[in-house]
Amino acid sequence: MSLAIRKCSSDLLSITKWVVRREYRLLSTLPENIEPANTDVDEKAPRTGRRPRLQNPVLEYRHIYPEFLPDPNPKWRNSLREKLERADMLKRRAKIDIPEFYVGSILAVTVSDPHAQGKTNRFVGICIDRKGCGLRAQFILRNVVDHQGVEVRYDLYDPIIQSIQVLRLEKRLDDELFYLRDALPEYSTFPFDMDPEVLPDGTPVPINDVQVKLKPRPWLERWERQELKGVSNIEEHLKEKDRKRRELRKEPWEKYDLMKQYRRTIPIEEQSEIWGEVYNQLQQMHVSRRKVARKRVLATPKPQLG
Amino acid sequence: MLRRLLATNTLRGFHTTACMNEVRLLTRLRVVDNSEIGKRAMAEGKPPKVICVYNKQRVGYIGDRVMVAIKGEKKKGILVGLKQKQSVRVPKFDSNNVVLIDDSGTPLGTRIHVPIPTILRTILKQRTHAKGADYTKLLGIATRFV
Amino acid sequence: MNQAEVTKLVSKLRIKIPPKHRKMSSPEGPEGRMNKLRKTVTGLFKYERIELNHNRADEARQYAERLIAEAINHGDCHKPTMEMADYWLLEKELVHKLFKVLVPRYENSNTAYTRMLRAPRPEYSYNTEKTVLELRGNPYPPLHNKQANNRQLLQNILLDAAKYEYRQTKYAEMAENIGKNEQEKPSV
Amino acid sequence: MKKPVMYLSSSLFGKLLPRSKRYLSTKEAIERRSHLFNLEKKRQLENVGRIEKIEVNYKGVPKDCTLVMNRNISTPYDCAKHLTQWHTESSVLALLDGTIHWDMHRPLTENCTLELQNFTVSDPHQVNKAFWRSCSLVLGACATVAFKDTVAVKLHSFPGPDIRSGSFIYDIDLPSLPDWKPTQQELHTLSAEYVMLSRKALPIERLEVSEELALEMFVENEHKTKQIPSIARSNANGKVTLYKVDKYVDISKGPMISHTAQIGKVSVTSVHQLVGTPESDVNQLYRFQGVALPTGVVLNHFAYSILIERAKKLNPARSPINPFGEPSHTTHKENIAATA
Repeated sequence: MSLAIRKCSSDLLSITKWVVRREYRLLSTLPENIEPANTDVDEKAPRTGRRPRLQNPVLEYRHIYPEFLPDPNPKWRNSLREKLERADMLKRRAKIDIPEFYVGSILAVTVSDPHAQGKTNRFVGICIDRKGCGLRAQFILRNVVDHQGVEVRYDLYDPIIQSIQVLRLEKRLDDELFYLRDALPEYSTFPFDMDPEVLPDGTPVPINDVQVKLKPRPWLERWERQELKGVSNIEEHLKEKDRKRRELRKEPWEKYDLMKQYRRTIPIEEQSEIWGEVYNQLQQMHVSRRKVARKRVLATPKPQLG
Repeated sequence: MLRRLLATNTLRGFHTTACMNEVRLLTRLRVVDNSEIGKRAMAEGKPPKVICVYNKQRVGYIGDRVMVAIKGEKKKGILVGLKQKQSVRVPKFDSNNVVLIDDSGTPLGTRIHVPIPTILRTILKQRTHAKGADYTKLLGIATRFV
Repeated sequence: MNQAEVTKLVSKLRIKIPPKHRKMSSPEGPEGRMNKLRKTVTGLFKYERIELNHNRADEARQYAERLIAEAINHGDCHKPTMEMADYWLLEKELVHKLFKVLVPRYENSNTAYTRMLRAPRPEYSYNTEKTVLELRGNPYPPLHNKQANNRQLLQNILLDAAKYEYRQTKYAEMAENIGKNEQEKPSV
Repeated sequence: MKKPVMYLSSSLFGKLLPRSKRYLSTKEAIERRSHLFNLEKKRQLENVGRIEKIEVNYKGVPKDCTLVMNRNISTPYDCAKHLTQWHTESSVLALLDGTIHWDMHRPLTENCTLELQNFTVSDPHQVNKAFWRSCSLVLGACATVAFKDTVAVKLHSFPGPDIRSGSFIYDIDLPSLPDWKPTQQELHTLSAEYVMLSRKALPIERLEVSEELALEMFVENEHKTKQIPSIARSNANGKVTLYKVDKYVDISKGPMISHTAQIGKVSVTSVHQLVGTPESDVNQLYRFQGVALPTGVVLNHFAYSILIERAKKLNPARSPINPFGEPSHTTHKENIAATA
């Protein structure tokens, strides 16, 4: 019972915090330090002598909604199933707001939980991985609660999910943050009563270039071989043997393997077809959600006044 | 050099796959309640070892009863958090947590200082029978659920 | 089910892509494979038509197509593409050929950039399939015979004559049958 | 011009022939003919005298070029040798100045433009005719070699090529076999003989000789000796054109293909009897028939079997010994009945 009361009070607190909009950024750099979201695309546009082929702006949706793209493995391709799945995903998106988020963003997920006392369960954490495609898209949240690291995996289109809220929208330097498991706990500690930070409209998603410190070995994986950008002290923990092994295991030719890249991606032509199919509905949903959000921002101060 | 390395790898003298982190015989656990024996064992750096998992698979899953060897004694405990990969919406912990109980299901400590998964409520209720041990007492000493 | 990679955008190749790469047995492993393919791609860009074993040709073809597609998409001022061309083309004057000759050649094409044809297998040779791999629009005479429908070819003349004769016999038979029927009718 | 010929032939007569009875076995006759052919060819080459140069403008793949060749010595085949192996192997006929079809092994006489034609040129009419004609020629050679020494084989003639008839033919006189009907096995043997001949990739050589020498060469073959004067008369310069494959020499107007390996899939399909009119001096001839495709032509076995079935029927070409009677199937049957 005491637990329930505490929870209620924390909810109240969070509402007041929402109003006050305190900056709550322990680890990230300041939001002014905004970098262009997609340096790769941006830099090639102005400089080229030969004009690159006109790229469809719709294609930029691939960063926001990567799960709409099918698995590139031809073994599992099935155009009909993909189409049906996309329709189902849009239906689900019409029901609840699945916001734009990236690996490194901090989310709060509320699910209806038959085991919990209040029949709902809220978990806050940093998204350390996004995987899967279609209706099977998943993401993993990680947090440290009472000095105990906890990770929860959610299906993005799980009907049990009541709401997904982005508390802080940002990217990290790496595509997966599994190294947080071996990092010092403060790097993955986030308070449950954290208040959401609102980015002004039109700003690109900031990249948080914080570099975490790893705990001494043993580690869960051989992080030194993975060319991680978001880890600062990896060299401290290595022995000469590890460095040698790392040199031997390097695969510098891998980035030139054009077909490997090709087999992992969905080509432009297929993507434009897919995005053309879902673009209108996604756009409508986005616009209507924004309107509602603005109204709420205007409406929320009232209880405090009254 | 690289060739030699590859050769050793293909011989498969050792595992190269990631481990499953299962709780089975002789796994070290972390006691997360404030029972005297548990606290001392953890403080001395001698965490308890599993000597029996009470289920058919002999691999401990969440809510399973285990017997542990702790400070030269045999104690029973309940697994309240696992490192192993969990199904969707079930939390995965960074350590294998155990809460020590006696034969009747009463916890030895009075507080659990880490969060425990909500699914334990249902599991422990199912495992509790009128005549047998009452495991739900464990839920009473929990401080936080995730 | 894995998520598709979204950092890079590639244009669709106009050739059939096998679901998996070929390992192309090499003592140096994957690096050796890439070195082999680099040599082949360089040769293809240099000579524009080469004859080689089928497996290697098919594998190298995919890389050559991708390289040309990248060059067309990004142009010669895009640094990663330049690095890619630098890696794949062992002779550096071919990099200029790629951007100055091949890109204008294929910029507006709707078909694949390369063509692969089966070459005749030399008699009493090992059972290796030989293949001719060429860049489209090369200056050499065409390999495939476009005149298979030329009615003047000897085999076509022979077959046409046989067809004609067969028809004539059939017509004669039909005429005979009609005659017979007419003969029978009055008697009936 | 004539003298050395007379000298040569007379000297040869002394060595090779009993003058009174000019009986020769088939084998001896072939040897003698080829020997005479070679001697005459050598003589003609020596007669060329001072070597003069001509310019040949080559047109075609890989690129147009000018070749400087020897008058009356160099052949289009030599020109092809200057280009690539592919040219030497696949060229069937040479086209001079865009109009004249020239044998690959016939010496060039003056400045000209040269195009090499293979079986896949856009208008292969002349090439096909040359191919069909050469097939008949090789069929004659093949029939000569296939029989045992005890069987006398006297080649008669073959008509002009008619591809639409479905088979190439050679009319042959077998005096010692009055009533021969070949079994399937014998036809197979003939085909095998043909294939062996074509696999040797022998060049088909061409030579123009005087009427007298031609008569000397075909002295034991009364059919040919009878034909030679008229052939010589019909030619403008009074010469007879001879072709040689391996050791077998034959008369034909030409042109012929370059070498026998250009004959690909081939089968000798049937042998039919032709019966002459009472007035003609030959009672009966055998008409050997076959069908062939050029090298490199891929035809599936079903289509080829249709061609074979068709080639088995008697070719409707005019019979040389019964020119007014239609050598149709019905007469043929009657003939068989009459002989039986």
